[in-house]
Amino acid sequence: MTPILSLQSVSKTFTVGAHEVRAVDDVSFDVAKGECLAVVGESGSGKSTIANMILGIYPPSEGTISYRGTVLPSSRELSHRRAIQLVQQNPLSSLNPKRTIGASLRLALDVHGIGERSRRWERVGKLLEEVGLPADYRSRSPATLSGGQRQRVAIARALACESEIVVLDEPTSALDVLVQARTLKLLNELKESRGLTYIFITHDLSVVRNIADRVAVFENGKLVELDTVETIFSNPADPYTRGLIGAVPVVTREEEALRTSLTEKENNANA
Amino acid sequence: MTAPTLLIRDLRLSFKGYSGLVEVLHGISLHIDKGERVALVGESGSGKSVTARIILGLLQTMRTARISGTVNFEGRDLEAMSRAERHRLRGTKMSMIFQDPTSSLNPVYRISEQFHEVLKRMVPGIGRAEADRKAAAMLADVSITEPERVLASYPFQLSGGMNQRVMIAMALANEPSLLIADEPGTALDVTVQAQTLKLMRELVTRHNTAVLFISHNLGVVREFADRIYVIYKGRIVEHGKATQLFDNPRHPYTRALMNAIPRITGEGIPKIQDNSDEYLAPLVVHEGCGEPGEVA
Amino acid sequence: ATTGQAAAQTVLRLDEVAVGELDPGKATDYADSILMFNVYDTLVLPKQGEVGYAPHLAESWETEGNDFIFKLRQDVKFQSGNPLTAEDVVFSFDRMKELGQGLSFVFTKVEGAEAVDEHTVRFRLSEPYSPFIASLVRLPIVDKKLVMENLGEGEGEMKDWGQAFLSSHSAGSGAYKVVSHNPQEETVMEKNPDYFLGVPDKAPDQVRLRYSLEATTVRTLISQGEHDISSQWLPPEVLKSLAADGAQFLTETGGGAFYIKMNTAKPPLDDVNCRRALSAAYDYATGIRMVAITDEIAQGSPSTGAIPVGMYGANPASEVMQRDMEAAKKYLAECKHDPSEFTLEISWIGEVPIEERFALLMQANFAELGIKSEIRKVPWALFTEQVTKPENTPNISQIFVNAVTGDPDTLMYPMYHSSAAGTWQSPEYLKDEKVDALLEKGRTVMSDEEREATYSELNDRLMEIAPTIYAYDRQSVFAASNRVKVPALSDPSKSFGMDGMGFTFRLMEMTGE
Amino acid sequence: MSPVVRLVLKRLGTSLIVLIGVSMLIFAIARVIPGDPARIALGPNATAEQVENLRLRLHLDQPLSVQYGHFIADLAQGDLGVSLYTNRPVTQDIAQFLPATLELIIVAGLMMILIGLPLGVISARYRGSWADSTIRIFTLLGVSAPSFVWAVILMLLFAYFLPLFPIAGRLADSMTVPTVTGFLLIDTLLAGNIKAFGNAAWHLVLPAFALALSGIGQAARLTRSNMVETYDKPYIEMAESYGFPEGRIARRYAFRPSLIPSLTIIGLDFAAMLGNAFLVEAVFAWPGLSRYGVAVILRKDLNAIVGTVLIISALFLIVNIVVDFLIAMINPRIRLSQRAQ
Amino acid sequence: MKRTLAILASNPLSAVGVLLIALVVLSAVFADFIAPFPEHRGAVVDFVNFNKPPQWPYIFGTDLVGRDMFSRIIYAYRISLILGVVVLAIAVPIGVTIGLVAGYVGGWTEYVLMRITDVFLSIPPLVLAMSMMGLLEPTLTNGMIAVTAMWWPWYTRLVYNLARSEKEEGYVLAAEVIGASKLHVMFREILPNCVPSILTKMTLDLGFVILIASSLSFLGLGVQPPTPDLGSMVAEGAKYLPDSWWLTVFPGLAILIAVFGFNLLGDALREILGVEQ
Ligand SMILES: Nc1ncnc2c1ncn2[C@@H]1O[C@H](COP(=O)(O)OP(=O)(O)OP(=O)(O)O)[C@@H](O)[C@H]1O
Ligand SMILES: Nc1ncnc2c1ncn2[C@@H]1O[C@H](COP(=O)(O)OP(=O)(O)OP(=O)(O)O)[C@@H](O)[C@H]1O
Ligand SMILES: [Mg+2]
Ligand SMILES: [Mg+2]
Repeated sequence: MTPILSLQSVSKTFTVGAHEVRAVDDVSFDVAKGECLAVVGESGSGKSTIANMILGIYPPSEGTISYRGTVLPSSRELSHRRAIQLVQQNPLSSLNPKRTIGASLRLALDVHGIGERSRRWERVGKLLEEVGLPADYRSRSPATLSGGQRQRVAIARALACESEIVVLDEPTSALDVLVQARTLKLLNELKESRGLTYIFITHDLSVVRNIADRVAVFENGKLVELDTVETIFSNPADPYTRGLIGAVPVVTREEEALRTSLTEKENNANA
Repeated sequence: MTAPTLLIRDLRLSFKGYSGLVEVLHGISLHIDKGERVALVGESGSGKSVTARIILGLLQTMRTARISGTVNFEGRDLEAMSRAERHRLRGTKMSMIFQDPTSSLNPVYRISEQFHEVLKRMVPGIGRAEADRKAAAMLADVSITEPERVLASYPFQLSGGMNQRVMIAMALANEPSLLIADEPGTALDVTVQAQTLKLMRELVTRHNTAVLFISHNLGVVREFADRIYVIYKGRIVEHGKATQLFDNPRHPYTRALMNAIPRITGEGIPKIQDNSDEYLAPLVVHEGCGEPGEVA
Repeated sequence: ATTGQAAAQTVLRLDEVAVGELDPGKATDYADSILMFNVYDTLVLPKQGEVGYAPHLAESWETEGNDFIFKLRQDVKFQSGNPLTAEDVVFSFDRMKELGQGLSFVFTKVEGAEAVDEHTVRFRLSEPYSPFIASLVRLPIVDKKLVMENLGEGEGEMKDWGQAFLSSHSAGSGAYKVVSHNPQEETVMEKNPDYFLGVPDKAPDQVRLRYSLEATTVRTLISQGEHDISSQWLPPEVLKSLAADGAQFLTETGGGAFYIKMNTAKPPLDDVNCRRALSAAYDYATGIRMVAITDEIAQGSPSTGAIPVGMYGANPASEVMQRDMEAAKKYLAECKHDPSEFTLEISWIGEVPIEERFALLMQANFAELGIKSEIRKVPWALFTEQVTKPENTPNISQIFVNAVTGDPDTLMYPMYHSSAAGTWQSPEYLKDEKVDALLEKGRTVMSDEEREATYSELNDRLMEIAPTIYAYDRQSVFAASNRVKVPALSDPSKSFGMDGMGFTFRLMEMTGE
Repeated sequence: MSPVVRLVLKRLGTSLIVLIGVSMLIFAIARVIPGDPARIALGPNATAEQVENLRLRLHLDQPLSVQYGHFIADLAQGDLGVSLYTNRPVTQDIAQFLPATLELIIVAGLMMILIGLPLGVISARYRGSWADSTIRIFTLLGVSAPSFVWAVILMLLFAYFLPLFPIAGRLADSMTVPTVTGFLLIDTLLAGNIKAFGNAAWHLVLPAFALALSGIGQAARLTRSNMVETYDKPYIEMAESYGFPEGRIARRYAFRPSLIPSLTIIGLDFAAMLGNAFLVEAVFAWPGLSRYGVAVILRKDLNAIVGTVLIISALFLIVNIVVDFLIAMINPRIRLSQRAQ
Repeated sequence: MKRTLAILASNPLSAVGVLLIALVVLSAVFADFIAPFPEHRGAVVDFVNFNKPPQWPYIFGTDLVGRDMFSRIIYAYRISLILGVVVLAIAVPIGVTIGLVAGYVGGWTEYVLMRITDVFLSIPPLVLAMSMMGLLEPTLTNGMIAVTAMWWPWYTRLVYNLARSEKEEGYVLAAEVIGASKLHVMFREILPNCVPSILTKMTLDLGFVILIASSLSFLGLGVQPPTPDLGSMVAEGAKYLPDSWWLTVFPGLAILIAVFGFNLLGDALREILGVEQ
C-alpha cells in the first residue's frame, strides 16, 4: 500500500547574511493513512520548515514530497490543497487582522463548497463550539482573542476543510489542559470517524504519549529516530530522545519514576 | 514588613464592544512578594494575559478597555504615577515575556538591533558591539547554539522556539524586579525549557526578582512556582502554595485541571468535562496564603 | 547673469510675456520687436510724434518706377567693428526672404535687392506697392561678415544662414548689444558705446528683458524696486493695484484693435442682418469699462470703426461706436434665422483670460435679444487649428490684432482679403468683392490722400457688412517704477506710430538707482 | 549583493524597453495634438508657403513610421532635433533647463520627506490631540489649492508684505558663477563662493516649499494612517512594555513598517513635479524644464515634446526603481521572501 | 448598520465629517434655495457691482463680472463634487486592481503590468489632455476620461507596493493553504489591509481632482464658463491676490471644507471597514 504522504531525501537550506542554515537535512519518511505521526525535537530543528514544505509554502531545496505516490509541485491544484491542511505555529499572524474570525473560517467552507451556502454561517458557529468557543465569536476580530482562543480558531479552520491530512504545528501549546484534552479528543474522534491523518508537531511529550501512533524525533535538521510511540517511550534508541523524555516536567510520582528509569539507562549507557 | 513587589486589588476590566460592555476580569486580587515565584494558571481566555498587560500599563491606553481596581508596584499605586515615572519602570524594573513571540518582535529589524534597544534601557550609552556581545551571551544562556546568526536574523527567519528564547533573553537581560512571563516555554523542547527555567530561577535568587508566571503546563508550574493562583473566567478560584495545590486541589475547577493533565505514562486522553457549573464555585484560599491586608 | 560693474551702473528691468526671438529674420511679436529695434538698425524709422518715416541707416531714398534706391550713411559700424555697407543690406534682405519666416511676407512684392555701390542699395519691386517704406522697419540689417564667420551646419552655400548663431548672439549695429540670452529667463543687453548716433548717459547701462513673469511676480518685483516696466498684458486689476503701490503708467497707442470676429461662412452669422444685430447689441461702453484701470486710463479707447484711430482711413475719434438695442432688434427681425433656433458658440482664447469677461458680456448682451449662446474656452493651438476650416471655426472669436508696420495694409489685408481666409486673423471667412478691390487698391496707390480715401471707403464697407464687432482700439498700458522716464510712452509728441518702438532704450532715461 | 545587482540590471534593461515604448507612444500622441506645428512656430503672420516649407523641413509630410525612423537615426547620434520654440537643439535646451528644475524638485522632494514624514509621525503619535488636528488642517490646506496658488500666496507673504525671501530667478542678478553642473548649489560651492551658495539656497526656499506642500500633505496623511494601523501591532505593544522612549517607538518601530505608501507617493510626486512644476516655475521666474515642457506642448513643438517626455519618463523609471528597491530594503520580508513563485 | 452608527457616535470627529459632507452635499442639491442669486451661476454681468469685497448682500464678495461669489460657490459644489467622485470612482478600482494583481501574482504579470503603468506615468497629463482634445470632442466627459487615465497609475503603484509586502504575511499563506483563489486572496485578504492607505489617498485626491479640472478647463476640456467650478475659481482668482482675496480664499475654503469632511469621514470609514464580516 502506498503511503498517503512520503518525503524523499528532503532538504532545505536558508541563507542568513553570511550564514548558511541547513534547516532540514536529508529527511525521508512515510506517513500512512489514518495514523498520527508525532514530530518532536529540538527547537529550531526544522519541524516547521518541514510542515511548510509539505504544504508547498516553500519549495524544498532538494528532494521530493509525494502525496499518494504523486510528487507535489509547489503550486498546487485545489484538490491537493484541500487534501492537506495546516495549523500554523503562530496563530495570530495566520489570521487576517482585517477579517473577523467567522469570515476566515467560512472561507474554508466556501472554497471547497462544503455544506449548503445558506447554512455555512451556522456551521462556522458549530466549528467554533467544537473547539470550545462560543458561536458568537464569529464576529470577533483576531486582535480581541486570547492566545489560546486564536489557536483554537486555527484548528477549527484546518478541520473545516475536511481534508485527509492535517499538519498541526504546536496546536495546543496555548491551551489549558482541559481545553487541550477536549481538543485532542476531538482530533481523535475525527481520526476515527473520517480516517484523518495527522502530522502532529509538538514539544509536549505527554501529549505525544497519549495521541501519537508513531513518533519522529528531530535534532538539528536530521531525523534521528522514528518508531512507534510505545518503543520510543519504553525503549528509545537515540540518546537525544532519552534526554528529552527524561526532562519532561510531570505532576505525578509514577511519571517521575518513568523519567528516572530512562535517565538511569542513559547514565548507564554513558558509563 | 516591606510592601509586596506587586499587589493587585479588585481588578476589573471590561471591553466596550459594539454590542455593549463585556466584563473580562471580575475583580481579581493577587500579590507577589519580593523574590517570589507566583504562577497564574487557568482556563484559556480567562484573563491571564490581560492582567499581565494591565500591570505594564499597556491596556490603559486602549480606547475600548475600561479598567478599575488598584495595581501597586513596590508599594506605589501605578495609576497615581506620572506617565514618565511609569514609563521609567518598564524594561528596567518590570519586563514581560510575551505569549506570541514571533508577532511580538518587530519584523523589520534584526534581532541584534532590537536587543540593543532593550539593553539601552539599562545602559543608555551602550554601543552596538557591546550590546551584541552581551546579547550573544544571554542567547547562549537560553541554549541558542548560533547566537551570531540569530542576532543577524530577522524574526521571521527564526523558528518559533528561537524567537521565544530571544524574548526570554531580552526580558532577563536587564534583571528586572518584576518579571512577567506569559507562557514562556510553549515553543521550547523540554530540555531547553528546563534550561531556561533554571536560568529564571537563578535570576530570582540572585536579584530577588518577583515572577508572575503564566502557564498551562502544570508540570512546569509545579517545578517552578512557590505559589499558585488558579483563574477561571475572570475570577481567581483557588490560591495556595504549589505543594498544597498539587497535593490537595480543593476547587472543583482545579481538580478538573489536575485530572486533565495528559500523563507521560500514557493513560489516554483524560475524559473530563471542560465546562461545568461547579467550576463557578467561590474562591478557595489555602492556609497561610491570604492577600496582604485581608483576613485570610 | 553678467559680471558686476561699477556701482553707478543703471539697470533697466522689464518683462514681456513671450520669449524674445533674437534672430532678426524671424522676429514677429512684441518682445522680438523690442530686441530688434535695440540691437539692430533699419533703413528707416517711424517718425516720432507724427505719421510717416524718417531716414535712419539710409540717408535718403528715391523711387525709380516700382524700384526704391537708398543711399546709406557711411559712418555706421556694427558692434563687431565691421563697417555697415550695402552688401549687408542685401544679405539681410536675402536672408529674410530665404528663411521665409517671421515677417518676411511683408516683402512679397519685392523681387530682390542689389548693392549698386558700397553705400547704395536698390530694391526691385514687382508692382507698385505703397507700404514698402513702412515695411522697411521690419528689415533689420545684419552683420554679413560676422554671420558668414559663424555659419552652422546646413546644406548649400549659405548652410544654415547663421540661424544657430543668431538665435543666441547678436550681429547688429544697434545701441544695445546682447550679453546673454536665455529663452526661459531673460536677455541681458548693455549699451553699445560706439553707437553711430551715440547713446545718452541717461539711458540705462544695462537692460534685462525678462520673459513670462506672472502678474504677482511683477507686482512684487516692482514693489521691491527690482523691476521697472511691466508688460502690457497684466489684468487691469493688477495694474490698478500697482498704481496704488505708487507705480506710474506708460501708454502706447498702436495700430491695433480688439476685434470680435464673426464666422460669415456658417449660419446664423452668414446673414448680414444677424451680424448687424450683434454689432448693435454689443455693449461697447461696458467693454471699455472692463479694461479701465483708472478713470483716465484704460487698456482700450473707444473704437470708431474697422480701422483704428490714427491710421489712414480711420473715422475721427469722436464718432465712437455705441450700443443701440433698437437697431439691434430691427436687424434681428430682418435676419433669416430665428434666434430660437440657434445657439451661438462664443470662443475665447485660454491664454488671454480677459477674453472670458468679454465672452460673458456678449452672452449677457445677446441674451437681451433673445439669442442663446454657449461659451467655449480654446487654447491658442487649438484655435489656430479650428480656424483652418470654416465649419470648425466658432461663430464668434475674439482676437487682438496689431499692424506689424503701422500701415493699414498690413492690418486689414490679412484679415479681410478673401485670399487670406482661414487664418487666426481671418476667422470671418469674409468673401466680399468690394472689400477685396479696395484692399488691393490701397496697396498700390501712392499718395497719402489717395490712400486715405481708399481706406476710408474700405472702413465704410466693413462697417456696412459687419463681419466684425469693432470692440475697441488697443491701447497698451504698462506699469512702471518711477525710476524711468519713457518720453515715447508718456508724451504723445514723442511717441512712435508703431508697436514696440516705444522701447527704444537709448531714448529712455533712468533716474536714481 | 549579487542578486540585488542582477535585479537592478534587469530593471534597467526593461526600463530601456519602456523608454522605447514611451518614445513611440509620445511620437504618435504628440502628433494628435491639435494644431500645425509649423504654423504655430512661424507665428500668426506667416504665409501658407512659409508654413509648407517648414513642414517639409520637419518631414511632417511623410508617414509616421518614416518620421520615427528619422527620429531614431538622429537619436542614435545624440540628436533630438531642433526646438521650434527656442530655435536651438533640444538637447541644448534640456541641458540648460533640466538642472534648474531638478535642483528645485530635489529640494521639494527633500522637504516632503523632511517635513511631511515627521508631521505624519507626530500626528500618529499624538493622534486625537490638538497637534494632530493642527497638522490635519495644515496638510489638507495643501490639497485645497494648487501649488501655484500657494506659490503666489507665499510670494505675497514672504516677498511682498514681508520681504524676507527673493522673488524671482535662481540667483541675485549681481552674482555670477561659472556653469559646471547647472546645479547652482553645486556650482557655487565648486566656485568656492559661499555667499552665492547661500543666495541660491535662499532662492530655492519658497518655490520648493510651494511645490512640496501637496506632497507634504500626502506624505503626512499616509504616514499617519498607516502608523495608526501599525500601532495596533503586537510588536509595538512589546516595545512599549520595554519602555522604549515613545518618540523612538514612533520614529523607528511604528514608522518604518508604515513607510511604504508614503514613500511610493513621494516618489511619484517627485517625478511628476518635473512635468507639473511649470506654474510654480512661472511664478518664481524659474528657468526650468517644466515650463519649457509646457511651452513646447502648447506650441506642438514636436521634437521638444518628445525630448522632454523622454526625460520625464526616465525620471519616473529611475524613481520607481529606487522606490521599489527602498521598499524591499525597508521590509526585509519582501527582500528575503522564501515563497515559491 | 448599528455598528456603523456606534462608531460614528463614539467618534465626535467623524460626526463632524458627516456633518460637513452633509452640508456640502445639501448645499449642492438645494443650491436653488440657498443661493441668494441663483441666476449668478450663469452668464450675468453686472459692471456696477463687480469685484466687490464681502458685504451685504454679497457675503463672499463679487467676482470680476459682478456675480455673487457665495451663490457661485454653492453651485460650484455640484459640478466639482461630481467630477471628483466620478473620476475617483473609476480610477481607483482600475488602479487598485492592477496594483493588486501585479503585487500579488508577481513574475511576468508583475513585470508587464508595472511597466505599462510606468508608461502611463511617463506621459505628462498635459500631453495626454491635449492629444485627447485632438481626437475627441472637448467635453466635460472626455475631460474626466483624461483625468481618469492619468490618475489610476498612482493607485497601482501604491497598492502594488503594499501588496508586495502583505503577500508575505502569514494570513495570506493561510488563505492559500486553504485553497483560496487568487481573486479571493487579492480582494478579500490583501485589499482590506490596503484600505487605510487607499482611503487616505482618495480623500486627498478629491481635492486634487477638483483642482486639476481647472487646468483642463484651460484646455477647453473641463467645465466651461459660465458654469462655476471650484478649481477654476481658485486658479483664476490667484492672479488678483492679495487685493481681491475673496476670489481665491472662499472657493479654496470651500474645497478645504469638502476635503476635510471627506478626510474625517475616511477615518471613520476605515474603522467601519476595519474588519470584514
Ligand atoms: N481587545 C480585546 N477586546 C475584547 N475582548 C478581548 C480583548 N482582548 C482580550 N479579550 C478577551 O478577554 C479574555 C481574556 O483574554 P486573555 O488574553 O487575558 O486570555 P488568557 O487568559 O491569556 O488566555 P490564553 O491562555 O488563551 O492566552 C478573552 O476572552 C478575550 O477574548
Ligand atoms: N525564512 C527563513 N530564513 C532563514 N532561516 C530560516 C527561515 N525559516 C526558518 N529558518 C531557520 O531554519 C531552522 C529551522 O526552523 P524551524 O522553524 O523549522 O524550526 P522548528 O523545528 O519549527 O523549531 P521550533 O520548535 O522552535 O518552532 C532554524 O534555524 C531557523 O532559523
Ligand atoms: Mg516551529
Ligand atoms: Mg494569554
